Amino acid sequence: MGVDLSVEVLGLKFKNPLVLASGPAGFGFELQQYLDISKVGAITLKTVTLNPREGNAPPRLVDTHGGIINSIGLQNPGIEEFVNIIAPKLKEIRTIKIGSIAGFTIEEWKILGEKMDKIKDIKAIELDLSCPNVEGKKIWAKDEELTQEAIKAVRESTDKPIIAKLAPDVTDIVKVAKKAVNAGADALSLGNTIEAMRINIETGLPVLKLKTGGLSGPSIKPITLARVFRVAEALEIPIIGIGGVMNWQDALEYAMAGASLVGIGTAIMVNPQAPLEILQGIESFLRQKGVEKFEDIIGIAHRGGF
Amino acid sequence: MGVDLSVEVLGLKFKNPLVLASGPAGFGFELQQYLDISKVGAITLKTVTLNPREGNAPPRLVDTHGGIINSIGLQNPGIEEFVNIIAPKLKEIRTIKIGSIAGFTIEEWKILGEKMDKIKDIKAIELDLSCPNVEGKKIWAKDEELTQEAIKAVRESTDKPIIAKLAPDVTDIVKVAKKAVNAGADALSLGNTIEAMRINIETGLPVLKLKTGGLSGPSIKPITLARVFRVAEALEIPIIGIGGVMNWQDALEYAMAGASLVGIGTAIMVNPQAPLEILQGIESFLRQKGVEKFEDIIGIAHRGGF
Amino acid sequence: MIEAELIEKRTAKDYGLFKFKLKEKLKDPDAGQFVMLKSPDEPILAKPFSIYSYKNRKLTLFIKRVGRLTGKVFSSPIGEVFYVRGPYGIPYIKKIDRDKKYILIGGGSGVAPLNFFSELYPELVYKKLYGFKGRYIRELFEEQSSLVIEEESGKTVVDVLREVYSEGLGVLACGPIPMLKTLPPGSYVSLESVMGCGIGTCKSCAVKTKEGIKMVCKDGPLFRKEEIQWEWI
Amino acid sequence: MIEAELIEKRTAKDYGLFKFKLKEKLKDPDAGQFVMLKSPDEPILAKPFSIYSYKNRKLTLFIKRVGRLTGKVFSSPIGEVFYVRGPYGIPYIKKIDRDKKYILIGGGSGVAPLNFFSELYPELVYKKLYGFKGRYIRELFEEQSSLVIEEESGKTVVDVLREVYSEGLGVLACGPIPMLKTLPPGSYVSLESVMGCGIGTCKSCAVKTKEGIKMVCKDGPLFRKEEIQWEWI
Ligand SMILES: Cc1cc2nc3c(=O)[nH]c(=O)nc-3n(C[C@H](O)[C@H](O)[C@H](O)COP(=O)(O)OP(=O)(O)OC[C@H]3O[C@@H](n4cnc5c(N)ncnc54)[C@H](O)[C@@H]3O)c2cc1C
Ligand SMILES: Cc1cc2nc3c(=O)[nH]c(=O)nc-3n(C[C@H](O)[C@H](O)[C@H](O)COP(=O)(O)OP(=O)(O)OC[C@H]3O[C@@H](n4cnc5c(N)ncnc54)[C@H](O)[C@@H]3O)c2cc1C
Ligand SMILES: Cc1cc2nc3c(=O)[nH]c(=O)nc-3n(C[C@H](O)[C@H](O)[C@H](O)COP(=O)(O)O)c2cc1C
Ligand SMILES: Cc1cc2nc3c(=O)[nH]c(=O)nc-3n(C[C@H](O)[C@H](O)[C@H](O)COP(=O)(O)O)c2cc1C
Ligand code: FES
Ligand code: FES
Repeated sequence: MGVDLSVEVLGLKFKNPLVLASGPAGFGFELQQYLDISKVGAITLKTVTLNPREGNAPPRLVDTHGGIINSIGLQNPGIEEFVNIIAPKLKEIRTIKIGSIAGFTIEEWKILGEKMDKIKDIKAIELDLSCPNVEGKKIWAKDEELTQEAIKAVRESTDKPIIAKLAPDVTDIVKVAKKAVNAGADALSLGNTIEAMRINIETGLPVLKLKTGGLSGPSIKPITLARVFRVAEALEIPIIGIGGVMNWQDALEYAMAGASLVGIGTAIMVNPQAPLEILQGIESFLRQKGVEKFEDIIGIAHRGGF
Repeated sequence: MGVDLSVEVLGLKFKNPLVLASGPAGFGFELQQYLDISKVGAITLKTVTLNPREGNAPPRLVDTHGGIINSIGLQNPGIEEFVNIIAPKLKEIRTIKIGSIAGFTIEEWKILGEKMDKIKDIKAIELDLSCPNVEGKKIWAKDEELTQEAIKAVRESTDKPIIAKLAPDVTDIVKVAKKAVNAGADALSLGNTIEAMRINIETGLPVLKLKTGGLSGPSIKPITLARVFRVAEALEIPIIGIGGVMNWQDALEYAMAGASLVGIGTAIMVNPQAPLEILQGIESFLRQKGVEKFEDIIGIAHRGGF
Repeated sequence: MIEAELIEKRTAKDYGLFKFKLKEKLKDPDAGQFVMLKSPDEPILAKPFSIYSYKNRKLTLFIKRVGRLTGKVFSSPIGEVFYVRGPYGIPYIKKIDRDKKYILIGGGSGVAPLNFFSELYPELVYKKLYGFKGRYIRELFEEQSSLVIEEESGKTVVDVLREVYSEGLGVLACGPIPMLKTLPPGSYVSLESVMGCGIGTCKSCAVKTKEGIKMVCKDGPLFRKEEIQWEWI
Repeated sequence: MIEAELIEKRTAKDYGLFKFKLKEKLKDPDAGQFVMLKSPDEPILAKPFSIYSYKNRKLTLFIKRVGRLTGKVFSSPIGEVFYVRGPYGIPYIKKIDRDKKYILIGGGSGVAPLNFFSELYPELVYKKLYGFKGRYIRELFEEQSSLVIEEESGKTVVDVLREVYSEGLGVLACGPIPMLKTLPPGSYVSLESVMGCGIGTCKSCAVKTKEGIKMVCKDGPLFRKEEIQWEWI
């Protein structure tokens, strides 16, 4: 008996719920040598900004107990190069491609939305409203009003589905989520990394050059999972659950809490083959439970469980 | 050469910077059989509420990668029993005792403050504004205005030093911290557990009876550390850094980020002797570095390090 | 915490006997008491395990593999170092009526404390009923006659108890909640509960009794069946 | 990832040679390439280690103990299972001028890739200078003549390089940044950097070059000294 892992959401049919989260998988080209990307439901491409960005000075990464802290700082070639050089090659990446953008002003959001809108291979657009790693930059998702404005700006520039990627470390995630939905988001990504740091006790200074960075990995899973649960409880909106998914059990927890799709970032860095192991695990769990469709377990924790 | 570990703050002289955080150490009586409490700088007693509380139904605890999630729900005998039965025995606990209170209304905060004020053995009062584990209860520290009101209420009822224990999972910790200081807090505890959950994939239901609980332990350390760093950068106020301190390196990171005192909760549960190992580690680190006073490294990360 | 080196292991599927050599001795361990066992890395939390046997700094635990720590113990090679502290909890002998003889009823890993009890207090034991589902468990035990194996006889320990029980005998039980609930009035039941500290400070292991909330770690693990408000658990 | 069982270890203080038996073979490993090594539990991140030697699924790493993962390797008993993936990075041989002979200069754990290079391309090696602080390191190596030990001679590898270097020779170096900075123009330097993925996707291991940001893992680890904007590192 086959198990149907597909998920229909945003008007798209994902062959399975696994999405490579924006960042750790880059644009997919390098990763492709180590992972058959056609096996995952989708890839969210590395976030692109209006202008090219070098990213932050090193060190950009440090690990902690159960996690890693990064301060890459949105290193990317900028939207022009993306449109002209990257986009034409995207058909090589044989799964659903979600574009990711980050504006520094409302105007930038608009332009980025328009540019992405024209790329045929991009099936949905994710707004990275929550990257904590750009010095001096406001984190959009930490302000409901800004969140709303950014989404509106992109909403006006494209008919493609819009995914708002929110920050988990806000006082009231449900409130921000509602604003995002009202502003026109078709789905929410919950969440991003959480501002964190490590200090090198030998030098007495922060380990990262930027001082702080964003925590990802197993450490944040129970936190983001609770955010997904809360939002799914309060709103009818597709959710991509992202944060600390390292194995199939983690992925299932997110689905049960209400996530239609599950993103993986850090796990890809640890082991590029991780998605395949996760998919296998999900499939055999569902088979053993006699569940025929993955979609049946989405949000089951809100419906009394099995 | 001896290293001076003492810290003078809040008008009190702590023999060393280690504080047993509120909760895991109870009122200290049971713990005393397994740890010589006179060796630690202070103990913050388990939070007391106006009325006795049974706490939540079990399971109340589940572990995660790098952490634990608890939903004890402020099980405590209530302020009357605390005053009449517990307080008279507190002299057995031979270190500085910080009382911890949690009100459900402004009126309750006031009463609790007054009752604590009269207990001679209590040298400072911590306001637990941030417990995430009481069903239906607002988390005070998630609202700046409420934070301010609660602190003001207690401020009026006591001259003892007041410590406001804030939630790390707010949008802007510096903003809340400022309000707390303006309202009359003499110090800040940063922070408390972070709302989190686990789902049992076999049943499809949350593991904890309360559904969500508060995450503590190594997982949250890099997060709370960044909060301490931010607040110490912005404000001149003594900070008790709390969250995921498991070893002496963790404790030093908090001190370097700007914490005058360092709280330990989960580590006490894992190993009641942990404080002694931590103190030993701090002492030999400082000796090796040629630092004579612990106070010299407080906030050193803001002053260019060693 | 005390260093505990794994020096012997014998497993049968999801059950196993593990012998640890401790760096220091435990202080007067008695039957019904437990130790908190900690892995050198993950999970960070120490977990409670009843003493199955103890002699000369050699501690034997009888463990069922259910999750992370128990999984780690099962997969560890001889020589792996864990940490223990304890013993904690009130010895059974301090709670029970010493003028009775007892039927010891164990379900699964609940057999552990009963084994230690029967080692220390053989004169108080009327009969031992150690219940398991599968017959593979026979590999682990020398004393085969105490085993009640559902796969073989179709009977659970509770079925057998009904056959051998008579007024005047005591019942001392440790095992799953559903099993404990069916025991005759007056039975002593040893409860399991998720624990944090094991010493009564953290309030993780609450159980509701007729006299209010009690902590399994400090006030138990043994209770009289009637004390417990079962619906709360 | 490939299961890698620790089958041999030899340590001297904070340095050690560790031989792993892999479950599958590495694909054409070449000198200068590295593997990502992962502990079965903490830390969760895999970390880069140059190949010191490789033959028949036996991988030897030369490791300096500096933190969590390296600490775990040092404290692991024979038989412990780790995970590796790779090889990654561009082989030195593809970047260097093959018409020259090279002085190999290694500082500390930087010796690892140079050892593999001298095994595979002995004909390109003019001289080996492996620098260490303490003489205890002699225990680990058979070939003693390559060692430059500060404690013995008061000289660093850079001092010795100045004595033996002459125009026309190449320099291939791996070691700490301060050492690399003092090398003659035209030297090839193998950089270290904190890595996440090891394959060019995550952008953790950035280095600034004359041609913009490059990734040490994918575009390196070997660079010409002149390419690097040292002040950024
Ligand atoms: C291409 C490449 C090849 C390499 N090849 C080799 C090789 O062959 N052999 C080798 O030994 N290394 C090699 N390295 C370096 C190796 O990758 C690192 O030594 C390794 O990642 C360290 O991992 P860890 O978990 O042990 O250290 P971590 O725990 O990550 O510590 C890393 C650094 O942080 C410091 N640190 C640790 N804990 C603390 C604390 N609490 N406070 C402050 N600072 C702290 C440590 O001193 C250390 O310098 C290579 C690196 C690269 C990029
Ligand atoms: C006083 C006392 C004495 C005890 N004595 C013994 C004894 O002698 N022998 C013994 O074997 N046990 C004993 N126990 C029980 C023992 O403490 C537990 O089995 C142990 O804590 C399990 O730890 P773990 O890390 O292996 O499991 P955990 O990983 O903590 O798992 C605990 C439970 O959660 C479930 N679980 C694990 N992962 C998941 C997931 N991803 N999704 C959903 N559910 C999951 C498991 O099935 C398990 O039931 C005793 C308990 C008490 C209170
Ligand atoms: C190295 C790294 C780079 C990242 N870059 C981006 C990015 O460019 N845009 C973005 O939206 N999120 C970025 N993220 C966040 C991830 O997409 C993801 O939300 C986060 O890491 C939590 O998931 P995880 O625990 O599975 O990694 C990055 C994360 C990491 C670790
Ligand atoms: C079991 C448990 C009970 C707790 N009870 C309280 C409490 O009553 N009042 C309070 O202010 N904090 C309470 N806390 C929070 C701790 O004081 C501390 O802020 C938090 O656990 C983070 O620190 P840690 O990682 O060192 O545990 C509790 C934590 C745990 C784990
Ligand atoms: S386990 Fe902490 S009180 Fe019982
Ligand atoms: S380590 Fe990920 S890009 Fe180099």
